[in-house]
Amino acid sequence: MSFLGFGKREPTLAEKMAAAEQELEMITDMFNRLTRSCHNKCIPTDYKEADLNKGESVCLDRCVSKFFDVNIKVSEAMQSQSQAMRGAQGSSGFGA
Amino acid sequence: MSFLGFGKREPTLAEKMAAAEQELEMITDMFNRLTRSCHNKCIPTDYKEADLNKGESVCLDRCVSKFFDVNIKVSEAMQSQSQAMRGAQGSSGFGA
Amino acid sequence: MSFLGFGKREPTLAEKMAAAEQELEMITDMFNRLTRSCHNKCIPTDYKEADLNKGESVCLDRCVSKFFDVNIKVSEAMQSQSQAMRGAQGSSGFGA
Amino acid sequence: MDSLSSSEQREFQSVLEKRQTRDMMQFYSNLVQRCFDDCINDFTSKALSTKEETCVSRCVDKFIKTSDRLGQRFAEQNQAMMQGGGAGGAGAGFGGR
Amino acid sequence: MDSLSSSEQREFQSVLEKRQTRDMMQFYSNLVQRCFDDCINDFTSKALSTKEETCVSRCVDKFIKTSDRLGQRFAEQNQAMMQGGGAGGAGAGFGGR
Amino acid sequence: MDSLSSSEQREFQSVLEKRQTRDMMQFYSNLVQRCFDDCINDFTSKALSTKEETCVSRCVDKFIKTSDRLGQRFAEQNQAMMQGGGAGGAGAGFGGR
Repeated sequence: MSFLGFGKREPTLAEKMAAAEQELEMITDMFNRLTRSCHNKCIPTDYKEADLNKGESVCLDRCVSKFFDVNIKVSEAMQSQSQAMRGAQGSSGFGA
Repeated sequence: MSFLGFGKREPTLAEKMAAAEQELEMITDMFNRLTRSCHNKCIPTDYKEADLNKGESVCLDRCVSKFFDVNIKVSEAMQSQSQAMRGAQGSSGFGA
Repeated sequence: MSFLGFGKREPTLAEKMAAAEQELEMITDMFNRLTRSCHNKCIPTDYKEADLNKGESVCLDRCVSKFFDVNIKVSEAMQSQSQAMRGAQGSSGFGA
Repeated sequence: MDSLSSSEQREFQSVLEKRQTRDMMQFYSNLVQRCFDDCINDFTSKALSTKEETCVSRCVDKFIKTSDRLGQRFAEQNQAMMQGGGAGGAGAGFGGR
Repeated sequence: MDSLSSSEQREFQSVLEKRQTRDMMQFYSNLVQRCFDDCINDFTSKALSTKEETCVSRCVDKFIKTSDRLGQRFAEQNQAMMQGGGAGGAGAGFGGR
Repeated sequence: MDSLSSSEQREFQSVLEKRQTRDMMQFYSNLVQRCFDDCINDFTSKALSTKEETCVSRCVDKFIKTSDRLGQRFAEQNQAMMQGGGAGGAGAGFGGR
Protein backbone atom coordinates (compact mmCIF):
# COMPACT_ATOMS: atom_id res chain seq x y z
CA MET A 1 0.00 0.00 0.00
CA SER A 2 1.17 3.46 -0.78
CA PHE A 3 1.58 6.40 1.61
CA LEU A 4 2.01 9.00 -1.07
CA GLY A 5 -1.65 9.96 -1.35
CA PHE A 6 -2.87 8.39 -4.55
CA GLY A 7 -6.39 9.14 -3.41
CA LYS A 8 -9.24 7.94 -1.28
CA ARG A 9 -10.17 5.11 -3.60
CA GLU A 10 -7.52 2.59 -2.58
CA PRO A 11 -8.26 2.51 1.19
CA THR A 12 -12.00 2.18 0.50
CA LEU A 13 -11.48 -0.81 -1.74
CA ALA A 14 -8.98 -2.33 0.65
CA GLU A 15 -11.44 -2.01 3.51
CA LYS A 16 -14.33 -3.46 1.53
CA MET A 17 -12.29 -6.35 0.25
CA ALA A 18 -10.70 -7.03 3.61
CA ALA A 19 -14.13 -7.26 5.23
CA ALA A 20 -15.51 -9.51 2.50
CA GLU A 21 -12.39 -11.70 2.53
CA GLN A 22 -12.53 -12.00 6.31
CA GLU A 23 -16.18 -13.00 6.18
CA LEU A 24 -15.35 -15.63 3.56
CA GLU A 25 -12.43 -16.90 5.63
CA MET A 26 -14.69 -17.21 8.67
CA ILE A 27 -17.27 -19.22 6.74
CA THR A 28 -14.60 -21.44 5.16
CA ASP A 29 -13.03 -22.08 8.55
CA MET A 30 -16.43 -22.89 10.06
CA PHE A 31 -17.19 -25.33 7.25
CA ASN A 32 -13.81 -27.02 7.64
CA ARG A 33 -14.34 -27.44 11.36
CA LEU A 34 -17.87 -28.73 10.80
CA THR A 35 -16.55 -31.21 8.24
CA ARG A 36 -13.86 -32.52 10.59
CA SER A 37 -16.25 -32.83 13.53
CA CYS A 38 -19.11 -34.45 11.62
CA HIS A 39 -16.78 -36.79 9.77
CA ASN A 40 -15.36 -37.90 13.11
CA LYS A 41 -18.80 -38.42 14.63
CA CYS A 42 -20.64 -40.04 11.75
CA ILE A 43 -18.17 -41.96 9.56
CA PRO A 44 -16.50 -45.15 10.89
CA THR A 45 -12.84 -45.52 9.96
CA ASP A 46 -13.00 -49.05 8.55
CA TYR A 47 -14.43 -48.02 5.16
CA LYS A 48 -16.34 -51.18 4.37
CA GLU A 49 -17.96 -49.40 1.42
CA ALA A 50 -17.39 -46.39 -0.83
CA ASP A 51 -20.90 -44.94 -0.60
CA LEU A 52 -22.67 -43.23 2.27
CA ASN A 53 -25.30 -45.55 3.75
CA LYS A 54 -28.63 -44.30 5.10
CA GLY A 55 -27.47 -44.09 8.72
CA GLU A 56 -24.35 -42.12 7.86
CA SER A 57 -26.31 -39.74 5.61
CA VAL A 58 -28.93 -38.99 8.25
CA CYS A 59 -26.25 -38.57 10.90
CA LEU A 60 -24.39 -36.05 8.72
CA ASP A 61 -27.56 -34.04 8.09
CA ARG A 62 -28.39 -33.87 11.78
CA CYS A 63 -24.79 -33.08 12.62
CA VAL A 64 -24.88 -29.98 10.41
CA SER A 65 -28.19 -28.92 11.96
CA LYS A 66 -26.84 -29.26 15.51
CA PHE A 67 -23.56 -27.57 14.60
CA PHE A 68 -25.53 -24.51 13.49
CA ASP A 69 -27.63 -24.66 16.67
CA VAL A 70 -24.46 -24.62 18.78
CA ASN A 71 -23.16 -21.79 16.60
CA ILE A 72 -26.26 -19.72 17.42
CA LYS A 73 -26.07 -20.48 21.12
CA VAL A 74 -22.39 -19.52 21.25
CA SER A 75 -23.08 -16.39 19.23
CA GLU A 76 -25.82 -15.34 21.67
CA ALA A 77 -23.62 -16.05 24.69
CA MET A 78 -20.73 -14.05 23.27
CA GLN A 79 -22.97 -11.12 22.29
CA SER A 80 -23.91 -10.71 25.94
CA GLN A 81 -20.26 -10.80 27.03
CA SER A 82 -18.85 -8.92 24.08
CA GLN A 83 -18.90 -5.43 25.54
CA ALA A 84 -16.94 -6.45 28.61
CA MET A 85 -14.28 -8.26 26.58
CA ARG A 86 -13.83 -5.38 24.14
CA GLY A 87 -13.61 -2.95 27.04
CA ALA A 88 -10.90 -5.03 28.66
CA GLN A 89 -8.95 -5.37 25.43
CA GLY A 90 -9.34 -1.74 24.42
CA SER A 91 -7.20 -0.46 27.23
CA SER A 92 -4.27 -2.64 26.22
CA GLY A 93 -4.10 -1.46 22.61
CA PHE A 94 -1.08 0.31 21.16
CA GLY A 95 -1.28 4.08 21.66
CA ALA A 96 -1.19 6.71 18.90
CA MET B 1 -1.10 -3.33 -5.45
CA SER B 2 -1.60 -0.33 -7.66
CA PHE B 3 -4.52 0.33 -9.98
CA LEU B 4 -2.97 3.25 -11.78
CA GLY B 5 -1.38 1.29 -14.57
CA PHE B 6 2.32 1.22 -13.80
CA GLY B 7 2.73 -1.36 -16.51
CA LYS B 8 2.57 -5.05 -17.27
CA ARG B 9 5.57 -5.93 -15.18
CA GLU B 10 3.99 -5.88 -11.76
CA PRO B 11 1.03 -8.24 -12.47
CA THR B 12 3.32 -10.72 -14.21
CA LEU B 13 5.67 -10.87 -11.27
CA ALA B 14 2.78 -11.07 -8.83
CA GLU B 15 1.29 -13.98 -10.73
CA LYS B 16 4.59 -15.83 -10.99
CA MET B 17 5.41 -15.33 -7.34
CA ALA B 18 1.90 -16.18 -6.18
CA ALA B 19 2.04 -19.47 -8.06
CA ALA B 20 5.49 -20.33 -6.74
CA GLU B 21 4.56 -19.33 -3.21
CA GLN B 22 1.36 -21.37 -3.36
CA GLU B 23 3.30 -24.42 -4.58
CA LEU B 24 5.76 -23.97 -1.73
CA GLU B 25 2.93 -23.59 0.77
CA MET B 26 1.33 -26.80 -0.49
CA ILE B 27 4.57 -28.73 -0.14
CA THR B 28 5.23 -27.29 3.33
CA ASP B 29 1.71 -28.16 4.43
CA MET B 30 2.07 -31.68 3.05
CA PHE B 31 5.37 -32.15 4.87
CA ASN B 32 3.90 -30.90 8.13
CA ARG B 33 0.97 -33.27 7.85
CA LEU B 34 3.29 -36.16 6.97
CA THR B 35 5.46 -35.32 9.97
CA ARG B 36 2.49 -35.28 12.35
CA SER B 37 1.03 -38.52 10.98
CA CYS B 38 4.31 -40.46 10.88
CA HIS B 39 5.37 -39.19 14.29
CA ASN B 40 2.06 -40.40 15.69
CA LYS B 41 2.37 -43.80 14.04
CA CYS B 42 6.04 -44.56 14.58
CA ILE B 43 7.25 -42.81 17.75
CA PRO B 44 6.00 -43.96 21.18
CA THR B 45 5.27 -41.19 23.64
CA ASP B 46 7.31 -42.48 26.59
CA TYR B 47 10.70 -41.29 25.23
CA LYS B 48 12.89 -43.94 26.82
CA GLU B 49 15.78 -42.70 24.71
CA ALA B 50 16.86 -39.62 22.76
CA ASP B 51 17.93 -41.43 19.56
CA LEU B 52 15.86 -43.13 16.91
CA ASN B 53 16.20 -46.90 17.18
CA LYS B 54 16.25 -49.22 14.17
CA GLY B 55 12.54 -50.04 14.31
CA GLU B 56 11.49 -46.39 14.52
CA SER B 57 13.83 -45.42 11.68
CA VAL B 58 12.52 -48.12 9.35
CA CYS B 59 8.94 -47.30 10.29
CA LEU B 60 9.49 -43.60 9.47
CA ASP B 61 11.03 -44.44 6.08
CA ARG B 62 8.14 -46.71 5.15
CA CYS B 63 5.65 -44.18 6.46
CA VAL B 64 6.97 -41.52 4.05
CA SER B 65 6.86 -44.01 1.18
CA LYS B 66 3.26 -44.96 1.91
CA PHE B 67 2.24 -41.34 2.45
CA PHE B 68 3.45 -40.54 -1.07
CA ASP B 69 1.62 -43.61 -2.41
CA VAL B 70 -1.61 -42.40 -0.84
CA ASN B 71 -0.87 -38.95 -2.23
CA ILE B 72 -0.66 -40.38 -5.76
CA LYS B 73 -3.81 -42.45 -5.36
CA VAL B 74 -5.75 -39.44 -4.08
CA SER B 75 -4.32 -37.29 -6.87
CA GLU B 76 -5.46 -39.79 -9.49
CA ALA B 77 -8.91 -40.09 -7.93
CA MET B 78 -9.37 -36.34 -7.83
CA GLN B 79 -8.11 -35.88 -11.40
CA SER B 80 -10.94 -38.07 -12.61
CA GLN B 81 -13.51 -36.12 -10.59
CA SER B 82 -11.95 -32.71 -11.07
CA GLN B 83 -13.88 -31.60 -14.15
CA ALA B 84 -17.25 -32.27 -12.54
CA MET B 85 -16.32 -30.39 -9.36
CA ARG B 86 -14.98 -27.39 -11.25
CA GLY B 87 -18.11 -27.32 -13.40
CA ALA B 88 -20.32 -27.33 -10.31
CA GLN B 89 -18.29 -24.60 -8.64
CA GLY B 90 -17.95 -22.45 -11.73
CA SER B 91 -21.61 -21.60 -11.86
CA SER B 92 -21.60 -20.21 -8.34
CA GLY B 93 -18.77 -17.74 -8.83
CA PHE B 94 -19.18 -13.99 -8.50
CA GLY B 95 -20.29 -12.34 -11.74
CA ALA B 96 -18.33 -9.67 -13.63
CA MET C 1 4.90 -3.27 -3.12
CA SER C 2 6.32 -0.96 -5.74
CA PHE C 3 9.47 -1.44 -7.77
CA LEU C 4 9.60 2.07 -9.12
CA GLY C 5 11.72 3.55 -6.37
CA PHE C 6 9.36 5.66 -4.31
CA GLY C 7 11.99 5.96 -1.64
CA LYS C 8 13.57 4.26 1.31
CA ARG C 9 10.63 4.83 3.61
CA GLU C 10 8.37 2.04 2.40
CA PRO C 11 10.82 -0.90 2.73
CA THR C 12 11.86 0.26 6.20
CA LEU C 13 8.30 0.36 7.44
CA ALA C 14 7.49 -2.95 5.79
CA GLU C 15 10.45 -4.61 7.50
CA LYS C 16 9.59 -3.15 10.90
CA MET C 17 5.94 -4.08 10.66
CA ALA C 18 6.68 -7.53 9.27
CA ALA C 19 8.95 -8.27 12.23
CA ALA C 20 6.46 -6.95 14.76
CA GLU C 21 3.58 -8.78 13.11
CA GLN C 22 5.55 -12.01 13.01
CA GLU C 23 6.41 -11.68 16.70
CA LEU C 24 2.74 -11.10 17.48
CA GLU C 25 1.73 -14.09 15.35
CA MET C 26 4.21 -16.29 17.20
CA ILE C 27 2.86 -15.23 20.59
CA THR C 28 -0.75 -15.67 19.47
CA ASP C 29 0.01 -19.11 18.10
CA MET C 30 1.81 -20.08 21.31
CA PHE C 31 -1.14 -18.91 23.41
CA ASN C 32 -3.60 -20.84 21.24
CA ARG C 33 -1.54 -24.01 21.57
CA LEU C 34 -1.21 -23.50 25.32
CA THR C 35 -4.96 -23.00 25.60
CA ARG C 36 -5.72 -26.19 23.67
CA SER C 37 -3.20 -28.26 25.63
CA CYS C 38 -4.16 -26.97 29.08
CA HIS C 39 -7.86 -27.19 28.35
CA ASN C 40 -7.37 -30.82 27.34
CA LYS C 41 -5.35 -31.61 30.45
CA CYS C 42 -7.30 -29.71 33.10
CA ILE C 43 -10.96 -29.46 32.08
CA PRO C 44 -13.17 -32.60 32.01
CA THR C 45 -15.57 -32.82 29.10
CA ASP C 46 -18.76 -33.50 31.07
CA TYR C 47 -19.34 -29.86 32.12
CA LYS C 48 -21.13 -30.50 35.40
CA GLU C 49 -20.83 -26.79 36.21
CA ALA C 50 -20.27 -23.47 34.44
CA ASP C 51 -17.56 -22.15 36.81
CA LEU C 52 -13.97 -23.22 37.26
CA ASN C 53 -13.59 -25.13 40.53
CA LYS C 54 -10.49 -24.87 42.72
CA GLY C 55 -8.80 -27.96 41.29
CA GLU C 56 -9.29 -26.85 37.69
CA SER C 57 -8.05 -23.34 38.45
CA VAL C 58 -4.88 -24.55 40.16
CA CYS C 59 -4.28 -27.06 37.37
CA LEU C 60 -4.57 -24.34 34.73
CA ASP C 61 -2.13 -22.07 36.58
CA ARG C 62 0.45 -24.84 36.89
CA CYS C 63 -0.13 -25.87 33.31
CA VAL C 64 0.83 -22.38 32.08
CA SER C 65 3.91 -22.40 34.30
CA LYS C 66 5.07 -25.77 32.98
CA PHE C 67 4.29 -24.81 29.39
CA PHE C 68 6.67 -21.86 29.74
CA ASP C 69 9.28 -24.11 31.34
CA VAL C 70 9.08 -26.48 28.38
CA ASN C 71 9.27 -23.46 26.08
CA ILE C 72 12.52 -22.37 27.70
CA LYS C 73 14.01 -25.86 27.57
CA VAL C 74 13.12 -26.23 23.90
CA SER C 75 14.46 -22.76 23.17
CA GLU C 76 17.79 -23.62 24.81
CA ALA C 77 18.03 -26.95 22.99
CA MET C 78 17.33 -25.33 19.63
CA GLN C 79 19.80 -22.50 20.23
CA SER C 80 22.56 -25.05 20.57
CA GLN C 81 21.52 -26.79 17.34
CA SER C 82 20.52 -23.66 15.44
CA GLN C 83 23.83 -23.00 13.70
CA ALA C 84 24.01 -26.50 12.25
CA MET C 85 20.43 -26.35 10.96
CA ARG C 86 20.88 -22.94 9.36
CA GLY C 87 24.13 -24.09 7.80
CA ALA C 88 22.41 -27.13 6.32
CA GLN C 89 19.49 -25.06 5.03
CA GLY C 90 21.63 -22.21 3.72
CA SER C 91 23.21 -24.33 1.01
CA SER C 92 19.84 -25.28 -0.41
CA GLY C 93 18.50 -21.74 -0.87
CA PHE C 94 17.55 -20.34 -4.25
CA GLY C 95 20.49 -18.92 -6.15
CA ALA C 96 20.79 -15.39 -7.53
CA MET D 1 -20.56 -5.79 -3.27
CA ASP D 2 -22.64 -4.05 -5.90
CA SER D 3 -20.87 -0.69 -5.56
CA LEU D 4 -17.52 -1.90 -6.87
CA SER D 5 -16.06 -0.48 -10.08
CA SER D 6 -15.01 -2.84 -12.85
CA SER D 7 -11.34 -2.76 -11.84
CA GLU D 8 -12.32 -3.40 -8.25
CA GLN D 9 -14.45 -6.33 -9.34
CA ARG D 10 -11.51 -7.69 -11.30
CA GLU D 11 -9.25 -7.55 -8.28
CA PHE D 12 -11.88 -9.10 -6.03
CA GLN D 13 -12.40 -11.85 -8.61
CA SER D 14 -8.64 -12.50 -8.50
CA VAL D 15 -8.76 -12.73 -4.71
CA LEU D 16 -11.66 -15.18 -4.98
CA GLU D 17 -9.81 -17.33 -7.50
CA LYS D 18 -6.71 -17.50 -5.32
CA ARG D 19 -8.93 -18.44 -2.43
CA GLN D 20 -10.71 -21.18 -4.40
CA THR D 21 -7.37 -22.64 -5.44
CA ARG D 22 -6.20 -22.53 -1.83
CA ASP D 23 -9.43 -24.15 -0.64
CA MET D 24 -9.10 -26.95 -3.18
CA MET D 25 -5.52 -27.56 -2.10
CA GLN D 26 -6.63 -27.68 1.53
CA PHE D 27 -9.46 -30.08 0.66
CA TYR D 28 -6.93 -32.26 -1.14
CA SER D 29 -4.50 -32.22 1.79
CA ASN D 30 -7.28 -32.97 4.29
CA LEU D 31 -8.34 -35.89 2.10
CA VAL D 32 -4.82 -37.30 1.86
CA GLN D 33 -4.25 -37.01 5.61
CA ARG D 34 -7.63 -38.45 6.58
CA CYS D 35 -7.28 -41.50 4.34
CA PHE D 36 -3.65 -42.05 5.25
CA ASP D 37 -4.38 -41.84 8.99
CA ASP D 38 -7.41 -44.16 8.77
CA CYS D 39 -6.12 -46.74 6.28
CA ILE D 40 -2.36 -47.02 6.78
CA ASN D 41 -1.25 -48.56 10.05
CA ASP D 42 1.11 -51.34 9.02
CA PHE D 43 4.74 -50.56 8.26
CA THR D 44 6.20 -54.01 7.73
CA SER D 45 6.57 -53.13 4.05
CA LYS D 46 7.11 -49.93 2.12
CA ALA D 47 4.49 -50.48 -0.61
CA LEU D 48 0.72 -50.38 -0.15
CA SER D 49 -0.98 -53.75 0.27
CA THR D 50 -4.13 -54.61 -1.70
CA LYS D 51 -6.16 -54.15 1.45
CA GLU D 52 -4.69 -50.69 2.00
CA GLU D 53 -5.29 -49.70 -1.62
CA THR D 54 -8.93 -50.76 -1.37
CA CYS D 55 -9.37 -48.86 1.88
CA VAL D 56 -7.84 -45.67 0.45
CA SER D 57 -10.00 -45.91 -2.67
CA ARG D 58 -13.19 -46.24 -0.62
CA CYS D 59 -12.06 -43.56 1.80
CA VAL D 60 -11.51 -41.07 -1.02
CA ASP D 61 -14.94 -41.74 -2.50
CA LYS D 62 -16.65 -41.55 0.88
CA PHE D 63 -14.79 -38.40 1.94
CA ILE D 64 -15.84 -36.60 -1.26
CA LYS D 65 -19.46 -37.72 -0.86
CA THR D 66 -19.40 -36.70 2.80
CA SER D 67 -17.98 -33.30 1.97
CA ASP D 68 -20.54 -32.77 -0.81
CA ARG D 69 -23.45 -33.62 1.47
CA LEU D 70 -22.13 -31.46 4.29
CA GLY D 71 -21.59 -28.63 1.83
CA GLN D 72 -25.18 -28.82 0.63
CA ARG D 73 -26.62 -28.89 4.14
CA PHE D 74 -24.25 -26.11 5.23
CA ALA D 75 -25.42 -23.89 2.36
CA GLU D 76 -29.07 -24.61 3.15
CA GLN D 77 -28.63 -23.77 6.83
CA ASN D 78 -26.67 -20.61 6.03
CA GLN D 79 -29.38 -19.49 3.62
CA ALA D 80 -32.16 -20.22 6.11
CA MET D 81 -30.38 -18.17 8.78
CA MET D 82 -29.92 -15.23 6.45
CA GLN D 83 -33.55 -15.29 5.34
CA GLY D 84 -34.81 -15.70 8.89
CA GLY D 85 -33.42 -12.30 9.89
CA GLY D 86 -31.71 -13.81 12.89
CA ALA D 87 -28.02 -13.75 13.70
CA GLY D 88 -27.18 -13.98 10.02
CA GLY D 89 -24.89 -16.53 8.40
CA ALA D 90 -22.34 -18.61 10.25
CA GLY D 91 -20.06 -15.63 10.57
CA ALA D 92 -22.30 -12.64 9.93
CA GLY D 93 -22.66 -11.83 13.62
CA PHE D 94 -18.94 -11.07 13.58
CA GLY D 95 -16.69 -9.46 11.05
CA GLY D 96 -16.71 -6.55 8.67
CA ARG D 97 -19.22 -3.76 8.08
CA MET E 1 8.16 0.89 17.92
CA ASP E 2 8.84 4.41 19.16
CA SER E 3 10.53 5.54 15.95
CA LEU E 4 7.41 5.27 13.80
CA SER E 5 5.92 8.35 12.19
CA SER E 6 2.24 9.13 12.66
CA SER E 7 1.24 7.59 9.32
CA GLU E 8 3.27 4.50 10.12
CA GLN E 9 1.56 4.25 13.51
CA ARG E 10 -1.79 4.55 11.77
CA GLU E 11 -1.00 1.69 9.43
CA PHE E 12 0.35 -0.46 12.26
CA GLN E 13 -2.80 0.28 14.26
CA SER E 14 -4.84 -0.91 11.28
CA VAL E 15 -2.81 -4.13 11.13
CA LEU E 16 -3.40 -4.63 14.86
CA GLU E 17 -7.14 -4.09 14.51
CA LYS E 18 -7.39 -6.62 11.69
CA ARG E 19 -5.43 -9.03 13.83
CA GLN E 20 -7.67 -8.49 16.85
CA THR E 21 -10.75 -9.12 14.72
CA ARG E 22 -9.15 -12.26 13.33
CA ASP E 23 -8.18 -13.43 16.81
CA MET E 24 -11.72 -12.91 18.11
CA MET E 25 -13.09 -14.87 15.17
CA GLN E 26 -10.64 -17.69 15.87
CA PHE E 27 -11.55 -17.66 19.57
CA TYR E 28 -15.22 -17.87 18.58
CA SER E 29 -14.60 -20.76 16.17
CA ASN E 30 -12.50 -22.62 18.73
CA LEU E 31 -15.28 -22.18 21.26
CA VAL E 32 -17.96 -23.45 18.87
CA GLN E 33 -15.91 -26.50 17.90
CA ARG E 34 -14.86 -27.35 21.47
CA CYS E 35 -18.41 -27.21 22.84
CA PHE E 36 -19.87 -29.01 19.83
CA ASP E 37 -17.30 -31.81 20.03
CA ASP E 38 -17.70 -32.24 23.81
CA CYS E 39 -21.47 -31.83 24.14
CA ILE E 40 -23.03 -33.19 20.95
CA ASN E 41 -22.75 -36.92 20.42
CA ASP E 42 -26.32 -38.04 19.79
CA PHE E 43 -27.81 -37.77 16.32
CA THR E 44 -31.16 -39.48 16.76
CA SER E 45 -32.79 -36.06 16.35
CA LYS E 46 -31.90 -32.87 14.51
CA ALA E 47 -32.65 -30.39 17.31
CA LEU E 48 -30.66 -29.95 20.52
CA SER E 49 -32.02 -31.73 23.58
CA THR E 50 -32.33 -29.92 26.90
CA LYS E 51 -29.33 -31.83 28.19
CA GLU E 52 -27.25 -30.74 25.18
CA GLU E 53 -28.36 -27.12 25.55
CA THR E 54 -27.34 -27.11 29.22
CA CYS E 55 -24.00 -28.68 28.39
CA VAL E 56 -23.26 -26.13 25.67
CA SER E 57 -24.24 -23.26 27.95
CA ARG E 58 -21.90 -24.44 30.71
CA CYS E 59 -19.17 -25.24 28.21
CA VAL E 60 -19.25 -21.71 26.79
CA ASP E 61 -19.03 -20.14 30.24
CA LYS E 62 -16.24 -22.46 31.34
CA PHE E 63 -14.27 -22.02 28.10
CA ILE E 64 -14.37 -18.23 28.43
CA LYS E 65 -13.31 -18.38 32.09
CA THR E 66 -10.56 -20.87 31.24
CA SER E 67 -9.29 -18.66 28.42
CA ASP E 68 -9.36 -15.57 30.65
CA ARG E 69 -7.39 -17.28 33.39
CA LEU E 70 -4.87 -18.73 30.95
CA GLY E 71 -4.53 -15.30 29.33
CA GLN E 72 -3.76 -13.66 32.66
CA ARG E 73 -1.18 -16.29 33.63
CA PHE E 74 0.33 -16.19 30.13
CA ALA E 75 0.77 -12.41 30.35
CA GLU E 76 2.32 -12.67 33.81
CA GLN E 77 4.79 -15.34 32.69
CA ASN E 78 5.66 -13.42 29.53
CA GLN E 79 6.29 -10.29 31.55
CA ALA E 80 8.42 -12.13 34.10
CA MET E 81 10.57 -13.62 31.36
CA MET E 82 11.08 -10.22 29.73
CA GLN E 83 12.03 -8.59 33.03
CA GLY E 84 14.31 -11.46 33.98
CA GLY E 85 16.62 -10.67 31.08
CA GLY E 86 16.58 -14.29 30.01
CA ALA E 87 15.43 -15.69 26.69
CA GLY E 88 12.76 -13.00 26.42
CA GLY E 89 9.08 -13.58 25.80
CA ALA E 90 7.57 -16.75 24.41
CA GLY E 91 8.83 -15.86 20.95
CA ALA E 92 11.50 -13.26 21.55
CA GLY E 93 14.31 -15.76 21.11
CA PHE E 94 13.18 -16.10 17.50
CA GLY E 95 12.02 -13.62 14.97
CA GLY E 96 12.62 -9.96 14.37
CA ARG E 97 16.07 -8.44 13.85
CA MET F 1 11.97 -19.15 -12.20
CA ASP F 2 14.92 -18.40 -14.45
CA SER F 3 13.15 -15.62 -16.32
CA LEU F 4 13.02 -13.26 -13.35
CA SER F 5 14.89 -9.94 -13.39
CA SER F 6 17.33 -9.10 -10.63
CA SER F 7 14.83 -6.99 -8.73
CA GLU F 8 12.24 -9.73 -9.09
CA GLN F 9 14.73 -12.27 -7.75
CA ARG F 10 15.44 -9.99 -4.82
CA GLU F 11 11.77 -9.77 -3.93
CA PHE F 12 11.27 -13.50 -4.33
CA GLN F 13 14.30 -14.09 -2.11
CA SER F 14 12.71 -11.85 0.51
CA VAL F 15 9.46 -13.86 0.30
CA LEU F 16 11.47 -17.07 0.74
CA GLU F 17 13.31 -15.71 3.76
CA LYS F 18 10.06 -14.67 5.44
CA ARG F 19 8.72 -18.12 4.72
CA GLN F 20 11.81 -19.85 6.14
CA THR F 21 11.53 -17.78 9.31
CA ARG F 22 7.85 -18.65 9.57
CA ASP F 23 8.58 -22.34 8.96
CA MET F 24 11.22 -22.38 11.69
CA MET F 25 8.81 -20.73 14.09
CA GLN F 26 6.16 -23.30 13.24
CA PHE F 27 8.67 -26.13 13.69
CA TYR F 28 9.59 -24.67 17.07
CA SER F 29 5.94 -24.36 18.15
CA ASN F 30 5.15 -27.89 16.97
CA LEU F 31 8.13 -29.14 18.97
CA VAL F 32 7.07 -27.31 22.13
CA GLN F 33 3.50 -28.57 21.91
CA ARG F 34 4.46 -32.15 21.07
CA CYS F 35 6.89 -32.46 23.97
CA PHE F 36 4.60 -30.66 26.38
CA ASP F 37 1.62 -32.84 25.47
CA ASP F 38 3.63 -36.08 25.68
CA CYS F 39 5.77 -35.35 28.75
CA ILE F 40 3.73 -33.11 31.05
CA ASN F 41 0.69 -34.75 32.66
CA ASP F 42 1.13 -34.08 36.36
CA PHE F 43 0.03 -30.76 37.83
CA THR F 44 0.58 -31.33 41.54
CA SER F 45 3.44 -28.83 41.37
CA LYS F 46 4.23 -25.82 39.22
CA ALA F 47 7.88 -26.63 38.43
CA LEU F 48 9.11 -29.44 36.18
CA SER F 49 10.20 -32.63 37.95
CA THR F 50 13.48 -34.32 37.06
CA LYS F 51 11.54 -37.02 35.24
CA GLU F 52 9.68 -34.41 33.19
CA GLU F 53 12.90 -32.56 32.36
CA THR F 54 14.52 -35.78 31.15
CA CYS F 55 11.48 -36.64 29.07
CA VAL F 56 11.39 -33.20 27.43
CA SER F 57 15.11 -33.33 26.70
CA ARG F 58 14.81 -36.70 24.99
CA CYS F 59 11.62 -35.66 23.22
CA VAL F 60 13.32 -32.60 21.71
CA ASP F 61 16.29 -34.65 20.46
CA LYS F 62 14.06 -37.35 19.05
CA PHE F 63 11.66 -34.88 17.41
CA ILE F 64 14.54 -33.13 15.64
CA LYS F 65 16.01 -36.43 14.48
CA THR F 66 12.59 -37.63 13.35
CA SER F 67 11.98 -34.42 11.41
CA ASP F 68 15.43 -34.59 9.79
CA ARG F 69 14.92 -38.17 8.66
CA LEU F 70 11.41 -37.46 7.37
CA GLY F 71 12.73 -34.39 5.55
CA GLN F 72 15.41 -36.42 3.81
CA ARG F 73 12.99 -39.14 2.74
CA PHE F 74 10.42 -36.54 1.69
CA ALA F 75 12.97 -34.81 -0.55
CA GLU F 76 14.06 -38.11 -2.07
CA GLN F 77 10.48 -39.12 -2.84
CA ASN F 78 9.65 -35.70 -4.24
CA GLN F 79 12.71 -35.83 -6.49
CA ALA F 80 11.93 -39.36 -7.67
CA MET F 81 8.39 -38.34 -8.59
CA MET F 82 9.59 -35.34 -10.54
CA GLN F 83 12.17 -37.36 -12.46
CA GLY F 84 9.70 -40.15 -13.12
CA GLY F 85 7.55 -37.87 -15.25
CA GLY F 86 4.46 -38.90 -13.34
CA ALA F 87 2.11 -36.67 -11.38
CA GLY F 88 5.04 -34.47 -10.35
CA GLY F 89 5.93 -33.47 -6.82
CA ALA F 90 3.60 -33.68 -3.85
CA GLY F 91 1.70 -30.65 -5.07
CA ALA F 92 2.64 -30.31 -8.72
CA GLY F 93 -0.61 -31.86 -9.91
CA PHE F 94 -2.39 -28.83 -8.47
CA GLY F 95 -1.58 -25.17 -8.44
CA GLY F 96 0.38 -22.85 -10.67
CA ARG F 97 -0.34 -22.30 -14.37
